[in-house]
This record gives sequence, structure tokens and C-alpha cells, in this order.
Amino acid sequence: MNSMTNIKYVSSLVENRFKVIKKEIVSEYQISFEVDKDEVHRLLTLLKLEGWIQLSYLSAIDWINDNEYELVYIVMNWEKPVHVQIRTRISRENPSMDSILPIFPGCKYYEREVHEFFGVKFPGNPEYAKQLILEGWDDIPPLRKDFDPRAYSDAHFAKREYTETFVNLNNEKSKQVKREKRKERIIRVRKGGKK
Amino acid sequence: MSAVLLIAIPILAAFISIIVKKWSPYMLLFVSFGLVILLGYLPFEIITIGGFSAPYGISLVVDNYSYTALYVVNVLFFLVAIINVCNYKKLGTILLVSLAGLNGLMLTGDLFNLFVFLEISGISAYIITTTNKKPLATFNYLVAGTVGSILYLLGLIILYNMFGTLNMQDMAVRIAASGATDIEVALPFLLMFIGIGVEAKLLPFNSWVKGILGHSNKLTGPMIAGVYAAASLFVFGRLLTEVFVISDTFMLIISVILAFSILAGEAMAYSSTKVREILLFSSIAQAGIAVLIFVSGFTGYAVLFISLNGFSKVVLFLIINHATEVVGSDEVIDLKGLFVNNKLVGASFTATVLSLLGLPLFAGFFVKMGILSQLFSSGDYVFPAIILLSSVVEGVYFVKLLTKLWYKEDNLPQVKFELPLVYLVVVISLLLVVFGLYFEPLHEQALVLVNHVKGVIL
Amino acid sequence: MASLEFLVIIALLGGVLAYLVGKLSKVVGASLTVLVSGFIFVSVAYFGLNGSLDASITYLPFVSFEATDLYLGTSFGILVTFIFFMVSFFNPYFVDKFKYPSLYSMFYLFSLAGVLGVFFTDDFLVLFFFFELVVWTSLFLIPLGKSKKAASWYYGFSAFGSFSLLFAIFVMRNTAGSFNINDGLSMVGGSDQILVFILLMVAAFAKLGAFPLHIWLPKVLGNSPDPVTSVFSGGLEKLGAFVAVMGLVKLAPVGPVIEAIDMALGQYLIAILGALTIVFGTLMAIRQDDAKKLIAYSSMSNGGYILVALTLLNDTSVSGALYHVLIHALASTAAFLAIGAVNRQTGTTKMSELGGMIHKMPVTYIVYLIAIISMAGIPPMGGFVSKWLIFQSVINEGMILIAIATFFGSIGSFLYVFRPLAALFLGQELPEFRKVIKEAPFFMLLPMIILSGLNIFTGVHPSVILQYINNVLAELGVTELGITTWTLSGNNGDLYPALIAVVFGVGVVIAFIIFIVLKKSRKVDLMDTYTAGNFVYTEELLHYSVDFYAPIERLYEKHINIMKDFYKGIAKKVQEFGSFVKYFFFTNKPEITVLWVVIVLGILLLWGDLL
Amino acid sequence: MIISILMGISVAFFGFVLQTSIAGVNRKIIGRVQKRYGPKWYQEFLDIFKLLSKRSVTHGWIFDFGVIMALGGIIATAMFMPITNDLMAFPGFDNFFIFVYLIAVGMLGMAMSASGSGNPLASIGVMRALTTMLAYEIPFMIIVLTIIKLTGHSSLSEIAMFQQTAVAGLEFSGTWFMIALPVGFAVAFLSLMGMLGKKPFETYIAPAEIASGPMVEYGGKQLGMLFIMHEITVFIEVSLFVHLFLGGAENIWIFLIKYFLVYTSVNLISNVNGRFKIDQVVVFFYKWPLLFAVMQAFVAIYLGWVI
Amino acid sequence: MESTKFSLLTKEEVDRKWWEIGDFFRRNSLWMLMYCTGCCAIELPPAMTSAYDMERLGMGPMATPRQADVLLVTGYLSLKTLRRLIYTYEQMSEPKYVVGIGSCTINGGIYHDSHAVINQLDQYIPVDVYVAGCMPNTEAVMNGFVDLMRLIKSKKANGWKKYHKNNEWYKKNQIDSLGEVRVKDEFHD
Repeated sequence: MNSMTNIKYVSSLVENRFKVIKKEIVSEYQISFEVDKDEVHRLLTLLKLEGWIQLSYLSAIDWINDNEYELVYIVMNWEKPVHVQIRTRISRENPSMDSILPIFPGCKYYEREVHEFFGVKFPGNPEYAKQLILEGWDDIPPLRKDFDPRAYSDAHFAKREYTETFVNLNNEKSKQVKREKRKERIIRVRKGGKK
Repeated sequence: MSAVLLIAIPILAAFISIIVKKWSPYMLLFVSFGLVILLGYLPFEIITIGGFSAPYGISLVVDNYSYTALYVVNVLFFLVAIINVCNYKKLGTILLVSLAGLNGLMLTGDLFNLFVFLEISGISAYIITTTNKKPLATFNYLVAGTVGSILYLLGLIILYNMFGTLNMQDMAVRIAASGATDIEVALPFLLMFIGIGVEAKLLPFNSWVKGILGHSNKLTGPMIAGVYAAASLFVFGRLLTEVFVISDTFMLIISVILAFSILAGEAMAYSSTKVREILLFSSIAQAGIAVLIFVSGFTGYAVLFISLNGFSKVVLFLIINHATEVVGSDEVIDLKGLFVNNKLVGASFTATVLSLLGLPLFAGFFVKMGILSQLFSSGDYVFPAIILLSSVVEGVYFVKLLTKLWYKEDNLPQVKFELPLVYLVVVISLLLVVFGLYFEPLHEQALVLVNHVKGVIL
Repeated sequence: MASLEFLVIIALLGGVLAYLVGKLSKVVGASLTVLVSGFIFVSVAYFGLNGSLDASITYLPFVSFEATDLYLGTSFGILVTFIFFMVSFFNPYFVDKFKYPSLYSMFYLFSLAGVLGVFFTDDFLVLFFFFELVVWTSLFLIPLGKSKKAASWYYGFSAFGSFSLLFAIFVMRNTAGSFNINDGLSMVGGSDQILVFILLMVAAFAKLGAFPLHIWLPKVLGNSPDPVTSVFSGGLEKLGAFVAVMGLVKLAPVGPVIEAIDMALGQYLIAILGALTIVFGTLMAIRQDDAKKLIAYSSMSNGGYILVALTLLNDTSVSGALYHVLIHALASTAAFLAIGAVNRQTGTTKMSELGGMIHKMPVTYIVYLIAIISMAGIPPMGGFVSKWLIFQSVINEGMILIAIATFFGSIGSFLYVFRPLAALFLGQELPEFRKVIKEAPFFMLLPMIILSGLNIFTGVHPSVILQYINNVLAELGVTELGITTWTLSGNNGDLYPALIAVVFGVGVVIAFIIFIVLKKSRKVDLMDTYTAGNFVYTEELLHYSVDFYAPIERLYEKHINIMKDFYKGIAKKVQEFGSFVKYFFFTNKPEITVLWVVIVLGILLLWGDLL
Repeated sequence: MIISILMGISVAFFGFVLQTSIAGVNRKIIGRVQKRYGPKWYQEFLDIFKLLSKRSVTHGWIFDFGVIMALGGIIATAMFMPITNDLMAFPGFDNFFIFVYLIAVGMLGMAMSASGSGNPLASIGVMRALTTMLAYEIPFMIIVLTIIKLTGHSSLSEIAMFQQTAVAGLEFSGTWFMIALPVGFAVAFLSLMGMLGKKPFETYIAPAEIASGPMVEYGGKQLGMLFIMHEITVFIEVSLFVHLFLGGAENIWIFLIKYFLVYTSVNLISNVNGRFKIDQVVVFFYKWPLLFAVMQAFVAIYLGWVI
Repeated sequence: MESTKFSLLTKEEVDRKWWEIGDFFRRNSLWMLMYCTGCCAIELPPAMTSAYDMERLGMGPMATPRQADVLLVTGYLSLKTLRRLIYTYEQMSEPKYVVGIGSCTINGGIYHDSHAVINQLDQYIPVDVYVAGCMPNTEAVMNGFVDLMRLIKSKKANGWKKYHKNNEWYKKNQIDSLGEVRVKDEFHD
């Protein structure tokens, strides 16, 4: 059972059941499908029944110029070692996606993280709005493309001001001379000269 | 003023009361109270009815033993009668007849006459127990009672044609003179033993006790467990000390029966959850102990033990039966917290129980000490061990019962004890405490009875 | 010239009077117990010490006392009456919570009367009379507390014990002819002596709560109200010790002598059982969550010490045992009173629910600290002296297994006495107690302070009391312990307790000087502790008191209540036997009776020719 | 009386100075074992005095009183300790049980103030310290029981003298108990490591697990005083071991050498060991050490096989 | 100068004398708190091994802030770590020193533009010695410790006094960037 048969098995399994917008074999053990938003739940249930029992990761990508978020679900099968990525696109204005808590209970924290960093709502997961990592965050979700961290950093954290003047050591010869002498001495020692 | 009156007056009153239905309860009270007074002037002598001498005539014996027995039975009877006279009016005559039968049992010196009185008191007992509204139990009691008395009669007949006489003293003299071996005499004595054993509630023969006392009411409980039990044990004592000659095999069987009935009685009491059952099984065990003392020959302390036991059983059964009537069931759970509201009755109940257990400051302590010291002095280690072990078990289940009855927080059983019962119960428990502290009079009484040698009349 | 009989009557009448007064107002009735027990203690102690207790009898009918050269009885008597007097201070404060307050004070004084009678009599029957009186009067004190079943357990065991004592008394009477204690114990011989020895030991074990018969101790001491628990462990257990002294010391050693350790087999078996008591008590005490049950198991293991010491029969061991009786009484009463004070303020003694009592109840804390130092046998307090004496004799006899048990017991006692200290008094102050709790009232503190003062005194200057114990030894016929005014001399080395206390004082002074000289440190709130950077706001999270010795408990968790199941099994057997007989004999069908009559008749008939 | 008390104080002070310097030397030896220079020999003194000079934190009167009681109890125990045959503060009263139980006062003081500090880690540390004490104390006491039974004395100086000179009357006298009771010596050495809290049995000051156990909340002077207490405790336990098994000391130099050898060997062994889990410690001591201790005691007392 | 007689030292002189002696002990036995906040902490273990041997200088790791003298801030400080760091710093016993290791403590280093990392440590807690370098070499760290010891000797390492003197300034800075120091989370409410 090498990986190729698994990949073929998965792609055949998904393609003839769902309208796959884009299929891409990412690597020897990873394949990704882009599917419409409302087919995601059925697809994940099917994959789970077929043995993809572990939800490895759930994240979002912010396509700001398409004005869309792309949610990525990565599921893993222990018997047939293939990572399957399920990608969907959701609109960027008040983004929301039904939670997959009933299918993969593990998604509880991922969804909280995605909400905290991207602002995607997940109705159906009771705790998606709770604060997870950022303590007392008062700005827009930080991982959105339109968020400028540098501005935030300048606003909140005082920076160290450096005066631009160059200080030349007044009566001390610059260190460059000392470096050449040391280089010669090393070459001389290497040639077996006196120290 | 001879002892015959003790039997004659109640029977006469019984017949009169049939005619005058209305007054029978007051006549009952008057007669029983009169007898108690009469007992004060009773001379110690043997009355031969109609002048016929020993082998033929019937003789009534009034000696120390029967005097004490009469005293205890009559006082108990009177007490029970006072409490129950108002609500058991119809039973006036029957109670008078039973009083006559009991007095006869105590007095008679003649074996056949004993059988007659046994029948009289038995029949009146069966009728009294009908008030329990449990016909099957009464029927069971009837059958067992009659079987017992018939066996007694059979034993009596065998003895009669062996020795030709019916009089106890005469019989004892003849047995000793005839030099009959123990084995021959053993069969009639065993028959008589079983006969009386049924009435005295020894274990294998007392299957009627649970039915009767288990569903007893304020009259039958004290009457059967108190008065009749004391009477039958006195009769048993009379026979064992006067007449029986106990061979060692016969002794072995009896001691097995007694030991079994003591231990089993306690175990059954430990395992039962109804309060009346606890009391009746513990009285079975106490009956076994009483017979045991008679068999080992210490009449003095046995009499004390029986009378104390009688009084205590009357008190216990009165309280519990009254509470059961009011509450409706005698399960320990339902009676839980009974004494929280009526402390006086509870205090006397506890005092009686503690004296039954033989704890100090109560009369039971010295009686138990007396019994044990005599058993030990006769060099027997087995029976005291059994008695002590049984009293440990008895102590545990009585303490469990007491803590349940005294301690309960909410919805206590609403039980009101009317004045005469409370008065009687408190007086008896005070008596127990007084005799517990000041034990001299009982001790002399016991010594007087101890040197009551077989066949010799004081 | 206080006559003993007068004292007993005072106690009984005092009880009745306390009952009547108690009917009017609970607290006055209870404080009457303080007066009566105080009067009795003072008269017993004063007259007992200078030996002028007269034993004439005028009223009580069959009672006969003996007080002249009865040092054993007087020493026990003074100790137990003292404990009763100290504990009675607690009565007025606890009595309003009981269901039957006036009954409580009456039975309290009745048990005091019983205790008085037991120690001062020379006649076995009188001893048994008062012994039983103590049993049933203390029986009714127990249900006033939490559990009702504890009373029946208690009665079952102590009735078993006292009835075996009664059996032994009558067996001795058969040989000695009279109920006198001394010649009863000395004259009995041969197989009777073994029987008497076993029965006396059963009685002692039942009353002391030693190994085979110890089930009732934690159940009763754990659940009964606090003054009753202190009276039980301080006073009533000493009856068992008294009977143990009679059985082990006055009675000649029983059984063949084992030459390796030159001890009689009977004594050795009792020593083994004593050792088992120590080990079992310590193991069970370590895992208790309820502080009272824990101290109950500790008094069980201390009872084991007394038994082991009594069996060795040389001067250090018997004096050690008697001294340990005194020390254990003082220390465990002080500990129980301290926990009682906490119980009265907070209403619970469960360690998992308590914490930080020291901030509001410092005096109770110090009393408890001194009590546990003495219980664990640490030098400045009395426990060290008695344990030192016992170790001297155990090592001198060279008994390894018993030495292991005693060492395990003394180290284990340090473990389990520390557990309530840490869980109850120290640690975080739980918020619900912070506002409600305040220090125990003065009259509750008074007995505790007196007891801890005595704990210290018995540790610093023991020879005063050991002097008195010596003439008890002389009376018992054991060689006396070598004492000078300040030092004790054991088998292999001598001890100068006052020097240890002084040196300890010097050490503390030095440490205090170091502490004072240096910079004053900054007072910080208890919640401001190192929590590895987490911000913790609730006290419960920072208070470690639930299953304190988890690593040790895990080792023997599975077989804890072997003995409890054993006794429950017995109770079940009796019940089954009862219902079996009931089922078999008591049916409503009359023919069953006739059947049995015929069977018995058949047996007799067949008897004739078979046998 | 006053002179002997002053003598005692000086013994305690001597013990402190001795042990602190030897501990410093040992840290240097351990350094050299790990091929590095290791700290100055008086580094321990520097640490202690640095701590004493800092301004620390207190959690209430019991927190301070416990430290004072601990240090006081340990100083008191050290005052009883005999250094050589004749150099001791209270001749005749240095009973073995005083040491075992007075150390318990120190332990109780520290335990009290640690759990008084309100930090759960401290209470867990105290619990572990007491559990390990229960474990290592029993085999040690059995071996000491045998020694006391053989010598007939329970005071340290007599036991030491017993081992030094062969007295005609007593059949085992004259040989060190290290040689006379070899198995006992091994068991006692294990218990000594438990007592000193050295590596395999260092469960109660486990810096990684419970942040140095009872010492969690101690800062400046309290921690300094506890360090002094720890040093004096080590002095007591090691010199106890020296007197019991290595035959005490005729003069001060022999004592120093024996002391140094024992402490360094313990330290070296402990530095190559990991740390036991708390359950393993209890189970470990109740398996082989207890068995050997009992066997040794039985053989020595009843069968009299002493080398 | 009226008399050359040995004049009694005034109280301040005595205290100063004691303080100098205390400084001698404090600089020769510096205990560092094992609180590794960022990636520069990897430099500390080599400092303890035989190559550089921190113990030579009398330095050693200690488990809790109460016992430690030196707080090593190694590497970048996110907001959450800074809150815990301030709480730990306040728990340390006086006199305490802080050594900022790595350029992230100096000017935010490579994370200077991140929303989560602070840029300048001494705005929030007083820092005695900085060791520059994005992961400074162990020698540099050891050199930093030696500098600290020299500062203690010359009585210039009084960061903790500054923290007391202008506490409001520090507190204001902390509140400005952190919002609040003692936060509640879902587990310890």
C-alpha cells in the first residue's frame, strides 16, 4: 500500500462525490481539494468515516484583494498516511462558517484561534468568542492583512532613540591598524616564525 | 382462710359475671385486688381436699416457693387487668377463669390436678389471644398448647402406673425408694418436660410465640409474655425441683435444647426488625436461661430471675403495644424517635431494658451475678459462657433499638401515653432501680428459697 | 479525711442534681459538672498523694474500698479524675448543641463515679460493678454526637471485654475463694491461670482499643461530641491500661519461657499484638481525613506502646509504660480539646474543609503544637521521656521485630500528628472562615493551657512523677527505676531532660539573636507566594490539605478495612443464623411444632439403644 | 553548668565552620570532577552571609518562629555532639536518642514555618521530607539497636571508646563497627544519604519538581538561617555516623580526616545519581535495606557472628 | 580638623561600612533566577559547564524569585511574559539586579515591529546591565556578569532603588503598554 495508491484512492473517493473546484497534489503524502462552502461538512464526515479521524489543523488565509478568507482543514488518516487539505472560500465582510464541532470535537480551540486572529465567526461552537492567546487585545484581529503591526508597536511600545552622530575615538588610532598587525602575526606564526 | 379460696373465689366470680354481664370488668378488678390482699394472710400448710390422704386425694401446697409464685402472678395479673379493663370489657369472665387456673397451677401439689389447671389456664389463654384478630395464630397456639398438655398427660400416666401415686411429694419419695434407674424414668420426664416446655416457650416447641406475641395488643402482650410466662416457668421450676430425677443423658438433651434456645433466641432477636419480635425472641432466650437455672438446681435466684423478668416484660410489652396501636406498625423505622416527646416513658423503658441486660444500678445486675456465681461454684464453665455471650448479643441489639427510639429529628411518631400506663411503668422501673441500689431484701428471699430441699415442706 | 465512698456518692448525687438543674438551664447544669468533678479531683489528688484516703463504708451496701498502700489505683485515679475535671470545662460550651443536654451532664458525672470506684477497690465484684457502670453511662454519651451506630459498636466490644473480665473474676474466685483482687490474681494457677490471662487480656484489649478489638475506637472517638472524645481517649482508655497492668504485671507470666529473649510465651504474644496495634494504628492514622479519627488512631497506637512496655517487666519498661499512660492522657486530651475548640468555631473537623486557623486561633494552635510535640516524643516534652524509657527496655531485651514496630510507631506518629497541624492550622486562610472565626473563649482555653503546661513540666522535670511511679513499681513487685533529682538512668545510658530543655532554650535564644540583629523583613500577604508566574486569586487552590501523604497511602490502599469487614462478617453470620432459625421454626403452620416434638421424642427413644 | 553550655555553643560553632568549609571544598572537588575550577573554598560562607545581608519577606509570625525554632533545635542538638573522646560539652548525657529526636524538633520547626508560608509547593516538600524520613529512619535505627545491644551503652562517646580499645571483658570491642557489622555499615550509609538529602533521595528539595520544596518562600535572612541549620544538621549526622561506625576519634585530626572522608564519599556518590520518585524512595528503603538490617541485627544479636 | 583621635563613626558611616561588606558578599555569590524568557536563554547552560564555569564567580541557578538576586531577562519579551516577569521581579528580595541579555531587550531586536513584543525593557523594570548581541556569545554573557559585579562593587547597580524611587513612572509605562499587569484568565478567575 504505497502512497500513490492512497492518493489515487482519496482523489477518486472525493471527486466522484463532490464538485471539486481545484485539486492539487501538494506532496507525496498530501493532497488538497478546494470545495464549495456548504459541501465542507458532508465532505469531512465522509472522510472521517473513511478513516481520516484526526483533524490536524484548521486555519484561515486572508486574500485581501479577493476580499475573501480561505479556511483550510487538514485531516489525517493513520492507516493510509495521507494528509487531506479541504479549502473553502468565505466572504471577508462578517465572515462566518458553521462549526464542525460535532464532526471533530478537536476543532474547539482551532476555531477560537481563527476567530481571535481573523475574526471568523463559528456559530455552533459555544466558546468561539472566548479569548485564547492574546490577553486584553483591543485592536482588530492582528493576523488580518489590513492590520499594521508596526503602527501598533510604535503606538504602544516606546522605542529606543539613537542619536545619529558618529563618535570617533579622539586620540585612539582606529582599531583597523591593530587588526592588520594581528593578521600578520597569525600568518607569521603559521609559517613557523617567532611569535 | 385457706388457699382453696384463691381458686374458688375467681371461679365463683366468673359464674356470677356471666349472669351480670355489665359488671364483669369491675368484678374482675375487685376479685383480683381482693386476692392480692388475701395473699397477705395465707398460712403455710398443705391442704388435702376432702380429707383423702396422699396417694388418692388432691393436695394444695402452700410453701415459700408457691407463695412467692402466687404473689408475683397475682400482682402482675392485677396490674395488667387495671390497664386493660376499660377497653376489653367482654373478657371479664375469661380473665377470672384464667386467674383461677393460674392460682391453681401455683398451688397444686398433685400432678393430675396440675394437668387440669394447665388445661383451664390454657383455654382461657387461647380465648384471650383471640383479641389479637389473628385467628390462624390463635389456632396454632391452641394446637400447640393442647399437644403440649396431652404429652404432659401421657408422661403423667406412665409415671402413675409405674409408681401408683399422683402426689408430687409422694411420687418423689416413691421414686427415691424404688431405686428405678434413671433411664426408665427418663421417658415420662422428657414427655412432661416437652409438655410444659411448649407453654414455657422453649425453642423447638414454641412456634406459636411469634404469631401470638408478634401481633399482640395491650392485653395479650403483657398477659402472655408477663403473667403466663412467669406462671409456666414457676410450674416448670416446681416440677424440676420437686419431682424430676435427671439422668445424665436426659441432662445432655435438655442442656442442648436450652443452649440452642438461648443462643438462637438472641440471634433471632438480633436479626428481626420489628420491635415486638425483638422483645418476644429475647423473652424466649430469657425463658431458656430460667429453665437452665432450674435444671442446675438454684431455685432461689431462678425465682428472682423469673419475677424480675415478668415485671420487665409487662412494662416493655405495654409500652410497645400501646405505641404500635397508635402508630399502626411496629417496625423499628416507624417507631423511630418514639421517646423524644415522651421522655418519662422512654426513661422507664430504658431502665427496664438495662436491668434486663444486667447492668449495675439495676436489680438485674445482682440477679445475674447471683446466677453466675452459683453456676461457677458448681464448677460448670460452659453455661456461664453461653449466658454471657448471649447477653453481649442481647446488649448490642437492645442498644441499637434504644438509640433508634431516642434519636430522630423530624416527623416524630405522635404517640400519647395515658396516665395509668405511665404511672404503672414508672413505678415498676423505679422499683427496679431501688432494688438495684438496695439489694438486701431480694437476697434474703433468694437465700430462703435456696435451701428448699426436694420433698421437704417448710 | 475525704472518704472514697463519700466521693462516689457525691458524684452520683451530683449527676442527678446536674440533671435536675440541667432541666432548668442547660449551661448551669453543665457547669455543675465542672464544680463536682473539680471537687472530686482536688480531694482525690490532695488526700491520695499524702495517702490519707479512708476507705470506710457506711451507706453503699456491698461496696468495699481500699486506699492505704494502693499506689497503682491512686495514681490512675488522680490522672483520670484530673482529665475529667479538665474536660468538664468544655461542657458548658458544647452542651447547648446536644439533643438531651441535662442527660449528658448526668451521665458525665455517673461515669466519673464509676471510674472512681474502679481504681480504688480491692474487691473484684465491686471493680466489675463500677466497670459496667462506666460502660453503660459512657454508652449514652456517644449518640449525642454524629453517628448513632457507633454506640452499638462500642457496647458490643466493651460488653465482650467486660463479660470476659467477669468470667475471669469468677474463675479466680473458684480458686481463691473470695473476690479479693490481689490473692485472686496470685493464687490462680495451671490451666485456669492461662484462661484468666487470656480473658484479662481480652478485657484490656477491648477497653484500650488494641489490635484485634480496635474497630470501635475510631468510630466512637471520631463521631462522638468533642468533650466525650477527650474523656474517652484521656480517661476511659486508662481502664484498659489498668486491667492490662493487672493481667500482665500482677499475674505471673503465662506459658513456657522462650530462652532467646527470656520472656514467657504469653507475654511475647501480647507484645507482638501490641506491636501490631502500633503499626496498624500508625498506618491508619496517616491516611485519615477527619482530624478526630486521626487522633483516635493515634491513641490506639499509643495504647500499643503501653501494652508492649508492660509485657517486658523490667524497671525501665513498666515505669515507661505508666509514665506513657500519664503522658498520652495529657497529650491526647489536649489535642482533642484543641480540635474540639476548632470544631466549635467552624463546625467541622474535616481537614479538607479547614485551613489557616492559626491566624484567628493562635493560642489553640500553640496548645495543639505542644500536644503533638509530646505525642511524637520530641525532647522538650514528656513524650520523649516515656518513649526513651520504652526504647531502653525494648533494646535491652533485644527484640528486633517489636523494636521495628516501636521505631515505626514513633516516626509515624511524627508524620500523622503533623498532618492536622499543616492542614487545620497552617496554610492559606480560607475566606469563609476569615470573618466568622475568633479565638476560643477563656474558659475553654484555661484547661488547654493547664494541660500544655503539664506536658512541658512532665518533659522537663520528670523525676517528680517518676518518684511516685517508683512506689507503684514497688507495690507491683518490679525493681524500681534509678532516679536522681534531675537525671534518669535507663539500661544503657542516662538522660538529663532538664539539661535538654535548657540547651534547647539556649539554642532558640541564639537563633532569636541572629534573627533580631539582621534587617527586618517585609510583611507580605499569604496569597503573594511563588506560583511560577501564574496569577492565582482563590485560596483553595493554594491550600494543600487533601490526601496529604498520598505516596504512603498508595502503598497499602487496597487492604484497609480487613478487620472492619471481619467484624461486619460476624454480625452478618449472627443475623443469618437468626433468620435461618426463624425461617425453620416459626411458621404459621401448627404441624411444625408437632413435628419437632416428635423429632425430640424420637431422639430420646433411639437414644436408649443406639448409645 | 555555664561552662559546659559555652563549651556546647563552641562545639556547635565549630561544627558549623567545619561543615561549611568542607562543603566548599567538596564543591571544588565536584568541580574538578566535572573538569572545571569550581568555586572558592569559602563560597558557602559567602552564600550564607550574602543571604543574611538581604532584606527578605515574611508571611506572619509562625513563618519566623518556625525558622528560629528550627535553628535553635539544631544548635541544641549540635551542642550535645562529642567531637573526640574527651572533647565534649556534656559528658555522659550524649544519648543516641537525643540526637534522633532533637533533629526532629528542627525538622518540625522548618515544616511548621514552610506550611505556614501558605505555598502548596512548600507543604508538598514537607510531606516528601517526612515520608523519606519515615523510610530511611527504620533501617538506621535497627542497626543502631544492634550496636547499642552489643556495646551495652547508648551514649555516643562510650560507643566510640568501645570501638577504639579492645577491652578484655567485652568480646566484640576493639574493632570498628564498619568492619564488625559490614552489612549494617552499608545500610547505615544508605540511610545517611537519605538523612543528608543527597541526590538519590533528594525528593524533598527537588528544584525541578517543586522549586526547592520547603525553601520556596524563604528569602534573605530566613533562608540564611535555614542554610546554617542545614550545615549544622549535616555536621550532626556525619559525626553521628563517624562515632557509630568509624570508632570516634582519639584526637581532633583523626576526627577531621574521618569526617572529610565520609562526607566526600557521600557527596561523590550523590553527584553521579539521578533523583528517585517519592514512591520509589519509600518502597526502596522497605525492600533491601530493611531486610539486610533485620538480618544483620538477628545475626549479630542472637547468633553472635560479629567479625 | 580639630582632633586626630579616632572618632566614633556616625550611624550613616556604620551603615555604609556594613553595606560595603554586604556588597562584597553579594557580588561574590550572585544567584540567578532560572527564568528563561526567550531564545538567549540557551547561552546560560554553557556558562555553567566546564568551559566557562559560572560557579567560579560564585553564581548558581536558584529556583524561586525569593531566593535569587539576579533576574536574567534573556531574549524577546511578549506582553504575556512581561506581565509574569514584572510579578516575579516584585517578588524578589532586595537588593536585586536585572541583566538584559540579547538585543531584543535593548531595542526589540528583530521583533521590533511586532504587535506582541515590547521594544525597550528598561521602560518597565530597571535594568542594571545589558548584554548586546542577537544571541550574545557565552563569553559576552559572562562578561556581562563580571560588569554587574563591578557595578555592585562601585555601588552603581541600584536599579532596585530606582524602581522604588520613581515607581509611578514605571507603573504608568506598564499600564500604558500592558493594559493591566495582574490579569484573570479562564482558569484562575
